[in-house]
Amino acid sequence: MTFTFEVLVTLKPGLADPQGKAVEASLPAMGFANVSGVHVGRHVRLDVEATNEATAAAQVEEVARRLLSNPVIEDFRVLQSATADGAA
Amino acid sequence: MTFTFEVLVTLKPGLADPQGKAVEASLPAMGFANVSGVHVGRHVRLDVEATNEATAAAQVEEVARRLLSNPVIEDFRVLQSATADGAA
Amino acid sequence: MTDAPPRVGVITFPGSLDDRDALRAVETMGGEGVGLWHADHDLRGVDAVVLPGGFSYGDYLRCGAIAGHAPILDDVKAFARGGGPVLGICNGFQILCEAGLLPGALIRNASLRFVCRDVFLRVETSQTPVTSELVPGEVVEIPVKHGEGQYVATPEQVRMIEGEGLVVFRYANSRGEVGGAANPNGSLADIAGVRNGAGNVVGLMPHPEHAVDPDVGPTGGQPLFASLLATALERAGATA
Amino acid sequence: MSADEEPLHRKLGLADDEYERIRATLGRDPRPAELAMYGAMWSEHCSYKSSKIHLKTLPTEGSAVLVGPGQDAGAVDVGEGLAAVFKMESHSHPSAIEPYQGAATGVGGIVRDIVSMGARPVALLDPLMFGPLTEPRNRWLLEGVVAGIGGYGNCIGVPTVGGEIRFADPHSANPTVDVMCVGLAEADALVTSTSLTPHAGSFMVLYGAATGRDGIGGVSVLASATLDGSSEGSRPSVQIGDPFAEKLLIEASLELIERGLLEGLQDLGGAGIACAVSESAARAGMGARLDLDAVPLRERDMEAFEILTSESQERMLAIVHPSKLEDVRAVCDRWGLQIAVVAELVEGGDLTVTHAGRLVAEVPAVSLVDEGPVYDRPCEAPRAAPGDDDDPTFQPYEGDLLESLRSVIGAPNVASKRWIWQQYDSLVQGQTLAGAGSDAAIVRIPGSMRALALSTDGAGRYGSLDPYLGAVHAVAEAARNVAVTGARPLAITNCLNFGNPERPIVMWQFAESIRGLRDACLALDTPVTGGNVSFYNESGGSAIWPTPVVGMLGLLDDHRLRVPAGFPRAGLAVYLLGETFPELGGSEFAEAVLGVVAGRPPAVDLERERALIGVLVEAAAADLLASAHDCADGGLAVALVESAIGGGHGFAVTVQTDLPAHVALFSESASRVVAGVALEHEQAFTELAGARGVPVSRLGETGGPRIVVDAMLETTVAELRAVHESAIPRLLSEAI
Ligand SMILES: Nc1ncnc2c1ncn2[C@@H]1O[C@H](COP(=O)(O)OP(=O)(O)O)[C@@H](O)[C@H]1O
Ligand SMILES: [Mg+2]
Repeated sequence: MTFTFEVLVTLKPGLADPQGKAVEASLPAMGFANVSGVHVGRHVRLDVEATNEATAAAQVEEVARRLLSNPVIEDFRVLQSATADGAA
Repeated sequence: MTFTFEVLVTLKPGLADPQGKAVEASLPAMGFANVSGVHVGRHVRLDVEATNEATAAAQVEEVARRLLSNPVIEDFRVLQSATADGAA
Repeated sequence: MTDAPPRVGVITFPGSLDDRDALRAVETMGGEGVGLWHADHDLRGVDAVVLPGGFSYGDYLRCGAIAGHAPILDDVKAFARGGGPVLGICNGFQILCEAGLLPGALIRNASLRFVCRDVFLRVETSQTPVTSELVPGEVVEIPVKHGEGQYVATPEQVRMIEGEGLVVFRYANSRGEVGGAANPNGSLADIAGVRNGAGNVVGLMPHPEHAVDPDVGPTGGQPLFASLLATALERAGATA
Repeated sequence: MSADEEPLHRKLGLADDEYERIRATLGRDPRPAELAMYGAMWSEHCSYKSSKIHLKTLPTEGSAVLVGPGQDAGAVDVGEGLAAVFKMESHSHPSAIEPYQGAATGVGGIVRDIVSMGARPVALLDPLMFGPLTEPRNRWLLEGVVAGIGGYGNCIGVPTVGGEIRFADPHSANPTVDVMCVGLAEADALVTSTSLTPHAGSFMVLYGAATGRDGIGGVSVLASATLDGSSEGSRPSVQIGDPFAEKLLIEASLELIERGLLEGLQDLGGAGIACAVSESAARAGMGARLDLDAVPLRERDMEAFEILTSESQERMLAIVHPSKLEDVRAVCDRWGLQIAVVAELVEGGDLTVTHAGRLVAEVPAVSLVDEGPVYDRPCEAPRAAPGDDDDPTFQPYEGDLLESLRSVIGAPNVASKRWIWQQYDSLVQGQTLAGAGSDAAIVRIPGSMRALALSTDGAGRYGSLDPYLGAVHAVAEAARNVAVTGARPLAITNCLNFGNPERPIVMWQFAESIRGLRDACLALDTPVTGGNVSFYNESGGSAIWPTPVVGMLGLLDDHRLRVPAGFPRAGLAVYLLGETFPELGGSEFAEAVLGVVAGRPPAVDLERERALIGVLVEAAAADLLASAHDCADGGLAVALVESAIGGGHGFAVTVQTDLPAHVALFSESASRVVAGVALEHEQAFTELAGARGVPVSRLGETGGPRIVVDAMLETTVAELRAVHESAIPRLLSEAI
C-alpha cells in the first residue's frame, strides 16, 4: 500500500530566521500591519510503499531526521497521511 | 486576539521540482527504495491579530495568494490555527 | 536635445548587487545612467528602465517576490504600459515575472547549485529593445551567475510564449545549436530570456552588463546595450 | 554550591589562576556578568594568550604598510591615494557542526572587519581543507561549506575570486575553513583607533540585526577548546547568517563613514557587545556606560551575560557625537536597519553595565582588552625528525610515466577546482580581470590602470614533515603566485591553523611555523599586516597538520601588462626558470603515486626566490612574458600541463637532466616557474634572468594539440584536461 506523508521542517526556536524576518518586514507596506511571528520553513511531501501505516510512519520519521532536517538547527514534524489526503 | 496559521506552498503538479528530485534520488542509497513522489515546498507560520478567526483567516488567504505563493507555479493551502496548535 | 545621450534608469532595491555594474555598462556604451530608488514613486523622466541583478530582500521567500511589491513597481508598470523599454536582468527578470509583467517563473537550477560561467545565447527575435540591432540566429557570449534561473511555465503559457514568439534568447553553443550542456540551469526549452506581448519589456537571466568591458570577459553584452540605448534615444526623441 | 559542582569561572573557560587575576584586578569577587565578559575576552580566540609572544616576532613594518596588526584589518598603500585593506580569519569550528551556516557566517564576519576599517569589500578568497572525499561525511562538509560561502558571498555583492582547497586525512574530523576579504578605501579616510577622536559623552550606537542567544560562549568556547568532550547540549547554538542584512550593513556603514558622521566604528564578532564596547572604550582611552536594556533583542528574557556575549551576526557598533545622532539614524532608516544608543563614552577607564535597572558589571575596560593572561607554553620537538631513510626521492619507481602523470593531474589536490569556484559569483563589481583558476586573482582598482593580485596558500603536507619549511613554502608560493602575473608582492595576512596549544608538540609546531613566516617575510619583503590564530583543531588527541595559510597581496602597476598562466598561442619558446633538485619528499607524486607522505620537504633558498620574483616582475613590466605559471604541487610536469590546459595549446619539450625522469618531472623544488616567451623576446628575457642570477633552460616550444616530453611521454591536451576537470565532480557524485 502507498501512504502519503507531509513533513514540516522548521528552524529551532530562538535561532535567527532571516527569511521570516524579511517577509514580516514587507507585510506592513502591503497593508498587513497585524501579522507577526513569521517563520519560513520547508514542506516535503512523500509517498511510502509499505505493508502498513505504522511501518511507513516509522520510515518517514527516519528520513525526516536523517535527510530532510539538520537536527543542529531544525525541528520537524510529520503530518499523517490521513491529514495529507484529506486536505486539499 | 492572536490566531496562528500555517501556510503550505507547493509546486503545481507537472512542474520541474529539482529539490524533490534530488531528495528522491538520494533515498535508495540510504536504504529507502520504497519512497517516491517527493516534492519540496515551503512552510510559513504566522500570527495574525484580529477580532475573530474568520477575519484572520481571510487575511491569511490574501497574504498567501499575494506574497507567499506565485500563482503561476504554486498552489497553497492554509492550516487552521487549531490544527497548528494541536500538532506538535 | 538630439545630442543628449539617452537616459537609462537603474533601480536599486535593498539587496541589489549589480546596480552599479549596470550603470557603468550604460555609461560605457554612451548613455547616461540614472540611479533610481525602490521606495520612490519616481522614474526621474528616464527613457528606459533597467532592473538589475542581485538578491533583492535576500530573495528569501522566492526570488523577486518581495521586490515585486516595491512602490516603484507601480511606476515601472505604468511606464511599460506606455510602451517604455524595460529590461530585467537576472533578479530583475525574476522581479518582472513576479510582478506579472512577463510570463513564466524562475526556480532553483536543476543542479541545485549556483552557477557562474560564460554562456552563448541565440537571438530569437529582433523585436525587442535589446535585440533591435541583432538578427535572429546571431549568437552572443555573456556570463550567467544565478542559483535560481531555471525558467518554467505552465503548458498553456508555453504554448502562448512559443506561439506568439515571446522567446528572446535561448542557451546554445557557440554555433547557435541549442540543447544539452549549453543550458546551464535546466530551463524549459532552453529559454534564457522572454518578452511581453507588446515587445517592450524583456527579461533575461544572463548578465549583459558584465559583458561590455573586454578586460573582464566576453563582450556579448555590447549589442544588447547598444540596442537599448538606440531604442531609448528614439523614445526620447518621440516624447521630447 | 555543592562540592562536586564546577565553579562558574571554569564553566566559562577561565583557569583558576585567571580567576584569581580577575579578583586581584577588581579587588573583590567578580559578579557573574563580569566573569562572563572576562571569560569571553580572555579566551584563546579573543586574547591570543598562547600565541601573542610568538606573533610579536613577525615583521610588521615596511614602506607600503599603512596599518599593521592590532586593528580590525591591515592596510597597505596601493598608490593614487588608495589603501588596500585585507584580513583572513577562520570559521572552522562552527563549520564542523553546521557547514553551510558555519562557512556563511565566517564570510559575514571577515567582511565586517574590512567594512569597519572604512573600506569597501572588493574580493573574497576561501582557503579550505577537508578530509578525503571518499568519506561521505567529508563530501557533506565540502558541499555544505562551498554552498555556504556562495550563499553568503554571492548575496552581498562581493566577488569570490580565489582560494585553495586541499585534502588530507587529519582534516576529516576538523575541516579548515578560512576566509580572506580585501577592501579598498581612500588612504586618508581609513577608520582606525587613532584616525578619529571620540569624545566623552559620545554615544555608542548599535545598528543592524537584533540580539538573540546566538553562539552564547560561541567563539570563546567553540574555538578555544577541542570539540571532543562537548555534548550536544553544551554546544553553543549555531548562528544563522543573514546576507541580506549584511549587504544593508555594508552600504549603510560606508555611507556613514563617507559622510563623516562617525567618531569610531567596530564590527561585532567574537564576544559580541562585551568585546566591541570594551575595545572601543579602551582604544579611546576612556570608559563607557552600557545599558543592556537599550539593546534590541530578538528573544525575550535574555540575561545580562547572554546579551553581553551573544554573537548574533550582522551588527556594528558606531561611536557617534550626539550632534550627529539624527543623521546617523536617517541613514540607517533608509537602509532599513534598526539602531539603538546602547552606551556612552565616559571619562575614566571604567566600563559599567546595567541591566533591568541594576548594575551588573563595573570593570576597567583595559583589563578586558589588554590585560589578559599571556602564556609562554612549553614547546617540544618530536623525537625523530624526518630523514633521508624514508624519503620517496630515493624509492625505486618503475611505473609508467604517463599513468603517473594522469594520477597526479587527477589527484584531488591538483585537479581542477572548477566545481567549487563555479558556484561563486566572481564577476560582481565588474573588476575581476582574472578569477579563480589563475595563480593569483587579479582585481582591477576601479578607474585605475592598477590592479591587486591576490593568492592564498598553505602547505600543510610540508608542514607535517617540517613546520618551519611548511611556513616558508606557504609564503614563497604565495609570493610566486602573485609574481607570475607580473605583480609585485607587497604584504601578507595569515590564518594559523593548529591543534591544541596546551600540547608541547603543537606549540613547537606553532613556534617553528612562526619562525618560518618571519624568515620568509623578511627575505621577500612582505610584512605581516594581520591575521588570525585558530587553535584546538583536533579531536581524540589527533591534530590537523600545522597549517599556516598565507594571504598575499600584490600590486600590478598596469593591468594591461598582466601575464596569464596558460600558453596563449603556438610558437612560443617554453622556459623553465630556476633549478630542479631531487626533491620528492612530501610531494604530490609521493602521495598520489607512491602512497606516502614522508621525507624532507623541498628546501627553499629565499635569496633565489627573491631573485626569481624580481625577474618575473621586471620581465612582465617589459612585456617579455607571454605566459608564466609557477611549479608547485606536482612539479614541472603539472606546471607544463596546466599551462597547456589553461591556454589550449600543447607543447613539445625536452627535459635535459641527470635526474631520473620521474624525479625531474615531479620534484617539487621551490623557486621555479614555467614561462612562455615569444621568439623575438628570448634574448632579452634570458639576459634579464642571467643578470639577476636566475638559471633558465629552454625546454622546447608550444603548439598543436599534443603534449610531448622527450620520447618518454606523449598524449593530448584534451585527454589531460578531461582528467583534470572530471576528478572532483567524479569524487563528489560517486555513491552517496
Ligand atoms: N576553494 C576555492 N575557492 C575558490 N577558488 C579556488 C578554491 N580552490 C582552488 N581555487 C582556485 O583554483 C586555482 C588553483 O588552485 P591552486 O592549485 O591552489 O593554485 P596554486 O597552486 O597556483 O596556488 C586557483 O586559481 C584558485 O584560486
Ligand atoms: Mg600557482
